[in-house]
Amino acid sequence: MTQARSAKSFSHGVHPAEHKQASSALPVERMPFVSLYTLPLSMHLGAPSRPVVQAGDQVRRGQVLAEPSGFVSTTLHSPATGRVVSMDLARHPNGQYVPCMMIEADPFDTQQFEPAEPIDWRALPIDGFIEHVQRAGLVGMGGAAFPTHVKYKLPEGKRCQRLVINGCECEPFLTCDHRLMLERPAAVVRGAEIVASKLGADSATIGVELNKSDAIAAVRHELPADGPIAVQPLKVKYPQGAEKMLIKAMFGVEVPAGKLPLDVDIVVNNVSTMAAITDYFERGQPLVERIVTVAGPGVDRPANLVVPIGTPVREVLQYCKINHEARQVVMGGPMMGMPLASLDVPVLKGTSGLLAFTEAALNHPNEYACIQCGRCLEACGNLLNPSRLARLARAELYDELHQEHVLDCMECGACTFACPSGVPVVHLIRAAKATIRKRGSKDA
Amino acid sequence: MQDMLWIFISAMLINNFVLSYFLGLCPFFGVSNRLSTSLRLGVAVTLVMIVTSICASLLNTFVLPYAPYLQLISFIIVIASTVQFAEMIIKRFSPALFRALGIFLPLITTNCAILGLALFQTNRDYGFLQGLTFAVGAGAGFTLAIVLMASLRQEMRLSNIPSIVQGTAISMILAGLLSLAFMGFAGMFSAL
Amino acid sequence: MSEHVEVTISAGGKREEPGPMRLTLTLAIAGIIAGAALASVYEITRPIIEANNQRALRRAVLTVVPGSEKVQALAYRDGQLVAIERAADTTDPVVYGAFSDSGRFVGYAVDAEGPGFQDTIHLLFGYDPDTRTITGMQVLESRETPGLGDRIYKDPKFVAQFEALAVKPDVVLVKGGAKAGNEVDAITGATISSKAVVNIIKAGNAQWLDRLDTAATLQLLLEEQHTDVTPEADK
Amino acid sequence: MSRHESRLLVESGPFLRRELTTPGLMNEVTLALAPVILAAVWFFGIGALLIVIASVAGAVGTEWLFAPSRPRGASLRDGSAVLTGILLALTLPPAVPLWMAFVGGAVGVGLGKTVFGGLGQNLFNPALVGRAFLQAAFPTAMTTWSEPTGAGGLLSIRASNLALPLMSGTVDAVSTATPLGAMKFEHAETPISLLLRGDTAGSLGETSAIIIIVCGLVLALRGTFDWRIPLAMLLSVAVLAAVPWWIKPEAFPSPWFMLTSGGLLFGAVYMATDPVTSPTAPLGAWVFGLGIGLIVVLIRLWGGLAEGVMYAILLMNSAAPLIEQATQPRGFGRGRWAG
Amino acid sequence: MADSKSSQQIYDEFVKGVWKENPVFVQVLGMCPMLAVTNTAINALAMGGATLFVLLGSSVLVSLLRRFIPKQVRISTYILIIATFVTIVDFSLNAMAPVIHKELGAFIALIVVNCLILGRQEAFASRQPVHLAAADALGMGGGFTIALFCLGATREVLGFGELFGVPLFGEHFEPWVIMIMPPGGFIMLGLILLLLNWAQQRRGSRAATQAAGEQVSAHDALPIAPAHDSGHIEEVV
Repeated sequence: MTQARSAKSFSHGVHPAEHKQASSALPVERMPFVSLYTLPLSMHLGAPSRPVVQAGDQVRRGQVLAEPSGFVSTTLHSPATGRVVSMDLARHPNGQYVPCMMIEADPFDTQQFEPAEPIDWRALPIDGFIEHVQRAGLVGMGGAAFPTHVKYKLPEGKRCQRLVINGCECEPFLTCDHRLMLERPAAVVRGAEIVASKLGADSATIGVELNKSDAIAAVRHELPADGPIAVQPLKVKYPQGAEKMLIKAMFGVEVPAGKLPLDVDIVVNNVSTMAAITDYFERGQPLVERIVTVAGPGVDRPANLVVPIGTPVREVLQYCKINHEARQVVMGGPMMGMPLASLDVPVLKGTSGLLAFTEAALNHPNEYACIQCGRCLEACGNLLNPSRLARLARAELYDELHQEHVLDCMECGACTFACPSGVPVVHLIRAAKATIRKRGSKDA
Repeated sequence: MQDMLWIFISAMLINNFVLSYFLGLCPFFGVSNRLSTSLRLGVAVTLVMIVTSICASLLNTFVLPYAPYLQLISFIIVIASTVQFAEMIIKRFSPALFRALGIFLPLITTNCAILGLALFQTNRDYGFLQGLTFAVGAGAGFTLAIVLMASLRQEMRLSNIPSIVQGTAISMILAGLLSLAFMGFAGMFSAL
Repeated sequence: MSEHVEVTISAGGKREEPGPMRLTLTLAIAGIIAGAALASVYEITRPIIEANNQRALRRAVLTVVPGSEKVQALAYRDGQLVAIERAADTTDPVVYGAFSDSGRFVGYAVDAEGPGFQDTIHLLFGYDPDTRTITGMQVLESRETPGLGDRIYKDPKFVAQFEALAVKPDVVLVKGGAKAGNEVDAITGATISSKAVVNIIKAGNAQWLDRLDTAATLQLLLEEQHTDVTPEADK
Repeated sequence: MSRHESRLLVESGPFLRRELTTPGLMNEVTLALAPVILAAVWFFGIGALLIVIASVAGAVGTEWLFAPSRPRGASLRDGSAVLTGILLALTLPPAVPLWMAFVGGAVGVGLGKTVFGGLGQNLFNPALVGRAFLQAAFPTAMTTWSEPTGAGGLLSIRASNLALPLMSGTVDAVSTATPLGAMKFEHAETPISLLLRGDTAGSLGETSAIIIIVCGLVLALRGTFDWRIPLAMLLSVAVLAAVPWWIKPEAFPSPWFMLTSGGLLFGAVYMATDPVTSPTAPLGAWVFGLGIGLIVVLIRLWGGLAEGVMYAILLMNSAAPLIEQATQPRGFGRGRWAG
Repeated sequence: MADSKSSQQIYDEFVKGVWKENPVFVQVLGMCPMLAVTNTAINALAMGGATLFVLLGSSVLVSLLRRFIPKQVRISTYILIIATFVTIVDFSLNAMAPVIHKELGAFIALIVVNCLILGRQEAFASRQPVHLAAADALGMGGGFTIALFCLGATREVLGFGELFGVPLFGEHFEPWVIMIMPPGGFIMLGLILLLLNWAQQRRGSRAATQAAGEQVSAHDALPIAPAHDSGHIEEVV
């Protein structure tokens, strides 16, 4: 009760049904290794990685397969011990065919990871630390998959005052971060300690929504006494997991439009990323696997699975017993996730969930005319007027869309969720943004 | 005073020049595509109306009693030169305003609201102050109507107007609805 | 200026660039011709228009002052009513005197206007200083709502109320049936228009009654002076 | 497994939607009108129901004939035409000829909505467009009010209701003053208790203040409409009416009377809250409601009409795009006001 | 030959104004008088006639004087000419038909600023010989009058239940008062324009289907045609 009162939040937003109870109580289990892994060279934002092995090479689990091809790029490691079968175009979850590396797992290998000596991160200079993070192949694991080390490169004159650890997991259905905080709270806290200390942050705050009170308790238990790390309970609201909303919720500070959290001296990381940092610096384990929540009415056995990166979605779903009612598979959360056109696509570093929906659960609303009821306005955390933007988008008035800050939209989908008329608001906005960007680049 | 208040309210709302007297329809339909330009036009029309009203008062007192047949011609000449003069003055003292108003000023010459103002003022035997009040009210009413119209039309770009209604037809109907709404002002301050 | 014109012409040697002199001349000629045309049309039409106006006025006065046959415009000047030929000729307030065929004074007709429901209502009402009553009312100009407000002149029952309406105490508008001699019953659904008519008459009374009552002593003088303005054609 | 593939549905997210739908909202309002219709029948007899039916028929028929939706009549599913018809009927006097109610419904939907492209595209409240059209077209019929018949006359139908199409109603309709008319022209203030109960002459829907208040509260609590608009409207009327009343109580009606008489409550709850024709942003809703209240007070106290709610709402409808533009949300990270 | 050609030209100019380029329905000019004085058919006709007279008079005069009016002052001269004719109409109407003159009020004087009239001088009369200018003025003025009459008659029939003051529907008809009031003017003109749009689109789509249909039938007829032709040739031979 007291927690609820002290809990903070941002303004506007929506409250979708949580649907988390199906998997939130299920301990994380390890998915068995499969025979073939597909690893796109670009599963992060930025330049694709450059391969350093060739078809036919034997690789070990955790071995570097591809090096970063620039600063905004990262390393790719083999998720399993085996052989590089080929390098070819294969289907990415976004529907495009992209260069991928196929790894055939060695069926006779134990696939055990040999822990290495811990790295003395305290002795590292900041540049060395950043290089290590890049070598670990870390990306933001909340979904956007932005290379983590880039966030740590503070521009001249900037400093990171506060480190924010994002444990909101505001998307319905997803429970991977919840389970992680519950089962490995120490790893999260130690990761936060490492990053906060290397960035010279005054404080590190872990923001967790109140629907995960057990996780809050578990993490609190691990906090070192009078350290700079704290846990901040937050009200349950979508899209609180969005960086800027989280900062607003926790500190009441608005990151100026078009700017980054760093402009208000804040760095935001996901809890999973923190655990991965710990794994790397303490055991030498790069990012080769992650926890994925498999849920939805289309699977009979929901689970929180540790899945090697590159595992085909089909294998994961089969493991969780996808049923015949399933009509739609979404990678990520139900609000911002990506619908899959094929199951022959791999789990990526940013894949937090695989959700299978049945016909019955799919809420296909009839589309009616927008009646400008303003419900999307009250949903929009970015304080835009989505109904107006959508209507402007339909009328193809791009200059005005630009003036009304359509590019500020983070496409969280709260507007579409809230719309009683079933208008695909965020879809229209997304298309308009793409057109404006295209026109902008043409002009330039 | 009561009289003045009614003249003002009547010219602006009850008998709005555009919505009730059908004066100044050309700019009302022609220049109400954008909000900013319509506001500027409204201000320009109001200014010209004020000057015209003053000139008409002077003409009515000193010239027309002797040559009533020159009424129309003298009003037209006054309006044309007022517009020309206003153009020169604005250009001289506020180039920014001139750039903003520039293209609209010549248009005002053929705006029947201005000539209508002078004629009505004459027909009703308004004195100098009454005429001035009338002009300010009429100008404010014109501005109000054209600004509302522009904002409504701007909003209409977001609607799927059926093709057979598009163009002048929908503008007419819109003006009709606006005129209907303005009927609510009838009798305001008239029978206190 | 004229030198400049010559230079232009000799230099160019062509008709295409007329100088300001020619422009002014053209406009001046056009203006003179237009003025002349207008003046002559005005002179031709003026008597007819004036006759029309007089006839309309006379008709209205005769309606609001029963029993009258002739009309005389009177200007109020220095506390006296002075006979004038046309109302437009003076800046003094004007009232109309109505006389019987034999030249006997019958009453006054007062021109008054004021705000109505929609626009200005312009009306004429008759006043008999002897009985101190209003003898009739006619709306000359109004834009009242058809079907409702226009009943101030279309509803004979309403108009009839002004045929013998006491002015002391002041005229009042009532609803649900007039009882006293100074009461006017409002038209159902057109209360504002009815009220406007009463207000206009009250304002006219306030402006004229005292003047007319004191000027009534001049009646004899008037009768002598009085000239009939009825156009010949109408007799 | 391949069975999944062939049937995989790829559509744009989000994949969760709120339960609320637009027809649901329309139906909620329609349902909330049922008590008002019942009250109208109670006070004015079964003729009231006929008026509602005629008006709905006009509205629905026009929507079916002229709405640009394909297939024909598809737009009827959103429930807005029925709502428009009912709303219009409830603003009509009890003695109005049925054919006029039909014409009003048709004009409201035709000129008020379909010419602009149908639901969501209109700029003026369709029901009020129909009402204002009737008021301007048939001023006499629209200002002929009759006393409530009470429970005894439940089966009564007024003769003028049954006038032949395009013909005027019989003259037997005895007109009586509405509370606002009595206030304006005779300065007689109807007791509040009567206004609350609804035993007064007036439009079908504007009789019982209590019923409308209760229905409005239910709708507001359910979040069916933006509660700010009616609240702002009522607040501004109360405050603006209180000032002259406080200064000169013998010349001006009390704020209580202003709030409970005429169509103010009905307009505040059912008309001004039409989302299409009101601003979307919360600040805009406040401005919109305050503006309506201001015009209502102006017209009622100093205008030529006894009641001004309809015109006030229509006028603010016309100003809604301006308000909307001025009260756009500021944008996250864009300072106090939109930059 | 030349004569018939020029009479054809005159006819074309006339028809153009009356129908094809009707100043009101097609060009949307002269809205102010169009709406202000069309509450009855007779007012509409009077206004149309007055406008027609002014247009005809100024067009003929401008066309006659077109060689003598310098370009720089032509607009002022036109306005002067128009204003003169308008004043003449104003006075004459006042003398001859005071009732109608009172109904039309200031709108007679406002013919001066009817953009239709100045527009015709600038666009046509100042460049064409007198007979064409006159035909154009008659056409445009006629078209304007017709449009005014349509609107005026519709509004009078609906708003009063009368046409030219003659009751049409018996005494129990309930007039639609709105039609003779300002909102009715706007709405009625809007509806007429809507109807014209509809008719035009209708015709357009019918023409399109017809064209398509003709193509199809031409295709169908193709195999038959040669046989037919050959038979014909034989006969000739």
